[in-house]
Amino acid sequence: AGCSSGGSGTAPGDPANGGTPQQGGSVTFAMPPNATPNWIFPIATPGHTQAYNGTIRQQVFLPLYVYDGTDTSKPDVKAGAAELPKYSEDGKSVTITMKDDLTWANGEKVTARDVEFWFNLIKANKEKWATYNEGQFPDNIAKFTLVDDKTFTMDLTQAYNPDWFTANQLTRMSPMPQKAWDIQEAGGQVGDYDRTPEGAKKVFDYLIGEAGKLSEYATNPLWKVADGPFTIKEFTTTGQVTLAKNPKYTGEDAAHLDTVTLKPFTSAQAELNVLRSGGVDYGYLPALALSQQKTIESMGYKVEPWDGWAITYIPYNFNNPEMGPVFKQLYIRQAVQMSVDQDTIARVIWHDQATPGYGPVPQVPPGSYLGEKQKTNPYLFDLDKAKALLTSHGWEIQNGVATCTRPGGGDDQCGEGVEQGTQLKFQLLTESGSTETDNTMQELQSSLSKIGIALSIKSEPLNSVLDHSPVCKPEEAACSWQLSFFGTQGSWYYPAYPSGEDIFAGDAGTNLGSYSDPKADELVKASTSSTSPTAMQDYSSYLAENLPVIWMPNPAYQVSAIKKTLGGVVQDPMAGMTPQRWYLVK
Amino acid sequence: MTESPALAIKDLRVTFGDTVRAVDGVSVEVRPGEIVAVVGESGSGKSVTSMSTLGLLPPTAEVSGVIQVGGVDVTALDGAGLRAIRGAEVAMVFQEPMTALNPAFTVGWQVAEALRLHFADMSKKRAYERAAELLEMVGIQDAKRRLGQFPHELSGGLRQRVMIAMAIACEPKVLIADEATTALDVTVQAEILDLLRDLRAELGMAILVITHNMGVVADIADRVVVMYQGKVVEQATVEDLFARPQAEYTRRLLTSVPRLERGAHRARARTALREPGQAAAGTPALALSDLVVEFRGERGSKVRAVDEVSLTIGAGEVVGLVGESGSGKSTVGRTAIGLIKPASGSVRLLGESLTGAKGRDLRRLRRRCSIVFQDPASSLDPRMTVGDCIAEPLIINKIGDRDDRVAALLKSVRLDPSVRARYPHELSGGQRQRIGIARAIALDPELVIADEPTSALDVSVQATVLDLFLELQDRLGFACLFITHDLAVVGLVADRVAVMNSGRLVEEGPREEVLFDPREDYTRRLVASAPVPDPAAQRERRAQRLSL
Amino acid sequence: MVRLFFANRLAVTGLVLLALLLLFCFVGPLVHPTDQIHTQLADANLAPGVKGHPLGTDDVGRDVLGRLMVGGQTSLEIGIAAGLLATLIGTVWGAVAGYTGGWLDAIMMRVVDAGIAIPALFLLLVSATIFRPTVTTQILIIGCVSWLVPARLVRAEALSLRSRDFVQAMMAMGGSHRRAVFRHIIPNAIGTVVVNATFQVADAILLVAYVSFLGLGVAPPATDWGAMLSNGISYTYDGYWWLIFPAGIAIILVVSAFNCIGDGLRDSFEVRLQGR
Amino acid sequence: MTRFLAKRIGQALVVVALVTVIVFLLLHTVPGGPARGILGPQATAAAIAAFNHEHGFDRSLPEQYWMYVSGLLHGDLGASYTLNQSVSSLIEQRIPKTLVLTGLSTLVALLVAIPLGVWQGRRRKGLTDYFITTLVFIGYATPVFFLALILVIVFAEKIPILPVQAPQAETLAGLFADSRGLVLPILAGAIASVAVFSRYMRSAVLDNLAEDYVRTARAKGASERRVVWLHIMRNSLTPIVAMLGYQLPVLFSGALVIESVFNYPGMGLLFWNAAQTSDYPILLGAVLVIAVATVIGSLIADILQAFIDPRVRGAIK
Ligand SMILES: Nc1ncnc2c1ncn2[C@@H]1O[C@H](COP(=O)(O)OP(=O)(O)OP(=O)(O)O)[C@@H](O)[C@H]1O
Ligand SMILES: Nc1ncnc2c1ncn2[C@@H]1O[C@H](COP(=O)(O)OP(=O)(O)OP(=O)(O)O)[C@@H](O)[C@H]1O
Ligand SMILES: [Mg+2]
Ligand SMILES: [Mg+2]
Repeated sequence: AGCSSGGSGTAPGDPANGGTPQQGGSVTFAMPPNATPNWIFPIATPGHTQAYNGTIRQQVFLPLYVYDGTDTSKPDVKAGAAELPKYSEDGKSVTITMKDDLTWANGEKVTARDVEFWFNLIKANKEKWATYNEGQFPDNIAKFTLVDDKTFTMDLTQAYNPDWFTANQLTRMSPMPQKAWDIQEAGGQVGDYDRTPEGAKKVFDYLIGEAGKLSEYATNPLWKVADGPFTIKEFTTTGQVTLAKNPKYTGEDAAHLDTVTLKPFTSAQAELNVLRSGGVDYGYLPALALSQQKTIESMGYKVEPWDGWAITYIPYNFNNPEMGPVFKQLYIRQAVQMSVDQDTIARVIWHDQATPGYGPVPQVPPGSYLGEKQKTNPYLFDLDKAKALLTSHGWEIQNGVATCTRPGGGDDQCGEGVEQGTQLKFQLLTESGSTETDNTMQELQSSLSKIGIALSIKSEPLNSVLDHSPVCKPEEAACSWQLSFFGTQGSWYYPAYPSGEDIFAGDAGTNLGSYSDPKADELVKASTSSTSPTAMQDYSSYLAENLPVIWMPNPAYQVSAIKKTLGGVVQDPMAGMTPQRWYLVK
Repeated sequence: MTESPALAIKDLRVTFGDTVRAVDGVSVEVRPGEIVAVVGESGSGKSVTSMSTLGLLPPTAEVSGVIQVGGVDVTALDGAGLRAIRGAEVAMVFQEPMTALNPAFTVGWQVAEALRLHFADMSKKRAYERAAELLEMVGIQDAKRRLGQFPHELSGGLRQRVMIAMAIACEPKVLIADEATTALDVTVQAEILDLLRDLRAELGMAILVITHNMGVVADIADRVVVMYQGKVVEQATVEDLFARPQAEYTRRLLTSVPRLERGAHRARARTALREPGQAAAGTPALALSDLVVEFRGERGSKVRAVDEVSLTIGAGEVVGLVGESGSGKSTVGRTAIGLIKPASGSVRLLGESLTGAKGRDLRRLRRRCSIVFQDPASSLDPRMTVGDCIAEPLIINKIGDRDDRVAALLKSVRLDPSVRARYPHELSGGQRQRIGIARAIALDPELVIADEPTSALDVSVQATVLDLFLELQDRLGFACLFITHDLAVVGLVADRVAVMNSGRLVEEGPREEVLFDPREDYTRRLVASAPVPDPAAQRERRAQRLSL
Repeated sequence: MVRLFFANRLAVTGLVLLALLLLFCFVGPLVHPTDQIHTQLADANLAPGVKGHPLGTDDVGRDVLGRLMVGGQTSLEIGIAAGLLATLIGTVWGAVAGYTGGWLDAIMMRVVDAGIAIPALFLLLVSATIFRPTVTTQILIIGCVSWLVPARLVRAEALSLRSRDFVQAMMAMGGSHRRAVFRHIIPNAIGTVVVNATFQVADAILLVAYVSFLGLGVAPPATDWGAMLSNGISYTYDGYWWLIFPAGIAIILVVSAFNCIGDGLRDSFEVRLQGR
Repeated sequence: MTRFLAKRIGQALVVVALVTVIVFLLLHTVPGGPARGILGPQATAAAIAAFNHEHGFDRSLPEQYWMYVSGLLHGDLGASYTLNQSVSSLIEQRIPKTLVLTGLSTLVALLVAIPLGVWQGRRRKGLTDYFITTLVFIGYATPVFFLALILVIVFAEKIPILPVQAPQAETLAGLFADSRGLVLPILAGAIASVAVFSRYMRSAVLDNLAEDYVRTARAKGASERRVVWLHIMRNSLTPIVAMLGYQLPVLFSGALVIESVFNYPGMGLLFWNAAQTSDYPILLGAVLVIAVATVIGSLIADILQAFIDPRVRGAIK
């Protein structure tokens, strides 16, 4: 399996590359279908959070911190705008110093005031911010204080785990050129308007208005005030973006290449056709074209999987009036999990481009967050054992379907809330449009049928699946869904710190199946707020055993095909890119 | 007569499948400058013979024998050779003009095409000018406007003349005119015959005329060929034939010829019922008052086809409608039964107003009437067998016992019941026409609108059909609007006669009065133009008419 | 006409072909029983002949021959029923509109316009979220989105047919409009109708594939030829021809069978062209 | 004619209005609304509520429709939820591309199919007729995406004579400058249409061969060629014209596959992606465009039909 080598980067001068790095040159990068970039402003509003928006933006306007998923334990300082943060002992305040050498394109230094500008706009307009989560940033900042030109301090409302706070909150911050952008209307004067909430609203509205003019991204003078290694040279309405080396960049991470073109494709097939004709330098193979690896390689490409910092799973709807009580039985979930032949699915159906996942923390690259239990699959594929679990709890297989014959809460009974005669017939909503997913679901259906669980599958476009499997109360009509899969591209991509407060906490917004377990809640909380280094591992192990969802193999982010002449590429599992470090070799 | 024949057919045999021997050993010769008439029973193979001269028979036909045009054997020719002959050497006027014109092109275009096909260097403009001249030659007034019209906008007679114009366009050596004047009123017919004579005189054209009208034969033919059941039973000069018919069939034919003379009217058992005075007493079968019918012409202009026509047909009365070709007779007929909406005026059918009738009422009313269309080919659904076509009114009215009834109807129009399984395109023109008649009388209607019902029938069959018609009329007492060009037939069947000219009803009155004592000029001309089936007498009449 | 139809060698070939296909799909599984319920990942993508699979196995290890039979049942049922349904509705609708003319024609044709204007794709997507896919709902949905074309076609023919004398003649005999439409207009437009019907069946079978791709298809493990084909096509570069050709050929065979039958039908109506 | 046009334009407006109402209603029968699709699985309930409020989804249906229509009347098609552009500018960019692609492929299809159909009609029941029929059906039964793939493999990889992508230029001039790139997409689009058109043509030619006027034309000495290509052809175009009128809207949504395989973002793809991402303003805008195209197409078809068949002319005057 090529999955264990996630982020197999090659450092400059890597002898394995053969040849010497060059300055200059241009590279074409293929974006996946429907990834059309449409935003460069450092504050994204809803609908503008496509992955490539972030990638492009952080080349132009440096965020405070950037993580490189190959090491999720600390930020990649070189790529950000600030030095490492300093947390107070009690974990209730953080002090940050901006890098000394960075300047905006208009010659102004990048200062703490620029961060304050960003912060003020967010604070006054948090409802319009796509990544706003109630209780989190900026709600958890009690006070923002400028210490000096380059330094500021933030007081937090409670103690937080520093790793979590840096990775999941501070990464959202991004200095913005206050001296150029603090304007209330077109042609207006620059001022300190952001310091009053009304002023901040006006400034925000003006800037967002400008950000809505996609066709002007390459020409609007506002966006020329960049501090990153690249500037926007071309930004077409169909989504083709060309980044050009920023000659005024003053940091230590200057770009090697002259231009990088991010090219949109209408379909994976179209991309593959172009790739096969050598039309892109950095592209990808659709999973089903993996057998072409040899051909592609012979054409001067390296084929490398790009693992995702994600997990893939099928939530149980614990609030479903019919099957909820069944799902609540751990032994049932265990039986189901033991029927998922993850290894074979990953190998045969995903052609080795997926990694079996056993718990809530991404399995690769293996880091310090993986719990011991999750590392070693606690529920090995074993249909006999799975079936035995059912029969030993009072289920009898009638006409191929397990039927509860011994209701009750005892050890050998079906369990609390499961009525006599209940049949194990599950309905699964799944995402359409992918052969791999279709086949995975059929495999699941097939193996579940062998232990007496009848699974009926309905596939719908991704959006419908999401619409049809909301968080719900048992009495609501919308709660009729039982199982739901939306993970063809991975179900959940984590920030650098893979804590589960958004998906597995009892009150979490995206806890679709309303999983609720007091111990799990406690562990989730600890992972974000305690400073204990084992908090994540404990959480990981517990959920791997408690099965809030069906764990499924996690597909790679993509399988890349990279020209052999292109060096310096790091395939960041968090789907970020650092094109400033790419270079061509002779 | 030593000149080599322009057209020579020797021992022609044509069969369709194993059963139909359409032509059985026919030999005919036409010399340059000679006009030969072919007469004969309907279905005797006249049209098939003529079509075989140009190789136009459907592939189902098996042809043997020799056909020579100007000494060249046509049957041996390939496509290109045939094409060179078609139109230029031998031209043909087809029997049924309605379907013979391409519906998608203007008549001007179609005539011009005939010219340009053989005169490669003729300019388009010149071709259209010539086309207009040709249309005028065949007696079409307003030829320039007609050039721009489509076939469906023309009356039957106009279409037929367009066909003639097309045929003579290239001044062919041989002209075959298959029932070329059936849809023409007698005045126009006389003009056309004059035209043919001129063509013969000027160009030495050899002309083969196929017709049922013995008057026409007497008028124009030098020689006559009589066909019967696929064979030639007699050939003679026109004088000989009329004076001394040899074959049994010829004799029968000549005795059946209707003549336009006083007292020719068939006596009917219940004539008393229909004395003019009494007819008015009952509800009239058809009452048209101030009928106006307009068609849309070019650029929204309106053409009045029927102009304030008022006409009443009493119950059981037969009214003959005669008049110029294109004068609106067919339009009156169609309007009477509600197929065309009048622009103004009213139609009362069997005592009920047609103008207001809708849906079920209209259908009920229509079931008591029936219509025979002028063009039998287009009024039969090409995808239904003859049997089904005739059975259709029976089915509509849910009358059982159809098989027997269909057989009886076929027999009454002198058709073999075996034709019921054939499709309309497998019949001769006259046979198709008889299907139309059989269909119209299937329901014992109270009113029959008959638009040229016997134009394609040879006189012997025509006599049978007219007998049948009158017999039925006696028995059932239906009223009838009888549209025809054949004044002799009108004289035979009509109680009253109405005459139309350019959309107007110019004269109307009892038969004897209109036919033998006409008030109007037009009527007088009409009567004078009617050819009589006697060569000597006809020559005299012609001289008289020309001096008129 | 029936006689004519059977005298037509092409038509009989079509009928025989269709009968064979039906036999293959509905009786075949009795002769060649396979497990189409369970996946067999260990045996995925076996080449034909290996391990007793005459046509190999698909990407989750099911016997392709058996799958062809099962898939054919769905395809044939939906294709034929939906194709005929669409042809039926469309023909009658178009004939009535064209024959009647006037405001009724205007209204009926504007309904068709509106129907065509709403992309079928969109309707399918919406219905995907409303209905659970069964063979019956599929037939109805596909039938309901595809009758618009024949309606337009037949209407165009009817428009010129209605002015023909034989229709007029029948009207003059007091025949009902119904008779005019069904006995004269439609039989005389039969060429167009039949050609369209063959396309409708093909379309329906292909549409089912499309529909499965959208997620409206019959739920797995059921399948159909179109879905098999579109799935197999992803393996073009791998050379797994047995995932592409059997389904592809099967589709072409049904389409051709219908075409032959259609041509035969057409010929038996087109009595005038015999011998040509 | 003017009256006819006026009447038809009135009807067309009704159709367009009807279509927007239907689509509007259909969109609102989809439970949940677009918010989840737009904001993604990670969106919070509050964000969804805010989205729904901002775009009026918390209002009554008639109110929403009215908002949409009044926008329309001011020429405002709204702004895409996901593409950060106005719907009208998106449509403006995409329509020419799609028109070029579909227009040309229809043209090519017609140019091939009409002669083919006529030719087959004449040589009915010959070996070649059967052979071509089979080919045509294989062409038709092959899904477009497979066909496109084969074309790419053959003409861009095995015999690399044509580019694998359609022209990527944003302007029409740019598209035509790279006209070689248009070949494969047009071919892929044309093949299925060739099948359809040629079958109808063949059938109609058969119908007309049996008519009497054919005999007349032959009797005039017209060559077989002329009889077929002029006389019969004109009368056989009815179904093709009827198809064409309907083709216009279908082309818009039908070009989807070709657009996606040849990396040629046009209307089809715009619509398809919008349907997938629940981008309602684009959906509605695209449907509007398609509806307009439909009524125009159907109008043109009717006029064309009257042009080729004088017997129907009465119906449109
Ligand atoms: N559909 C039509 N559109 C335009 N003009 C028409 C139409 N039908 C008939 N006419 C015209 O109306 C006039 C009368 O036609 P009609 O068929 O009634 O003549 P008719 O008296 O029956 O002649 P014929 O004896 O030659 O059959 C003709 O000038 C004809 O050109
Ligand atoms: N295509 C055909 N298939 C079968 N039989 C045919 C076909 N065409 C003509 N016939 C038959 O051939 C015979 C001769 O037909 P033809 O048309 O020559 O008659 P005709 O002498 O012109 O009669 P009419 O005076 O009625 O026009 C008829 O019995 C007719 O039924
Ligand atoms: Mg004849
Ligand atoms: Mg007339």
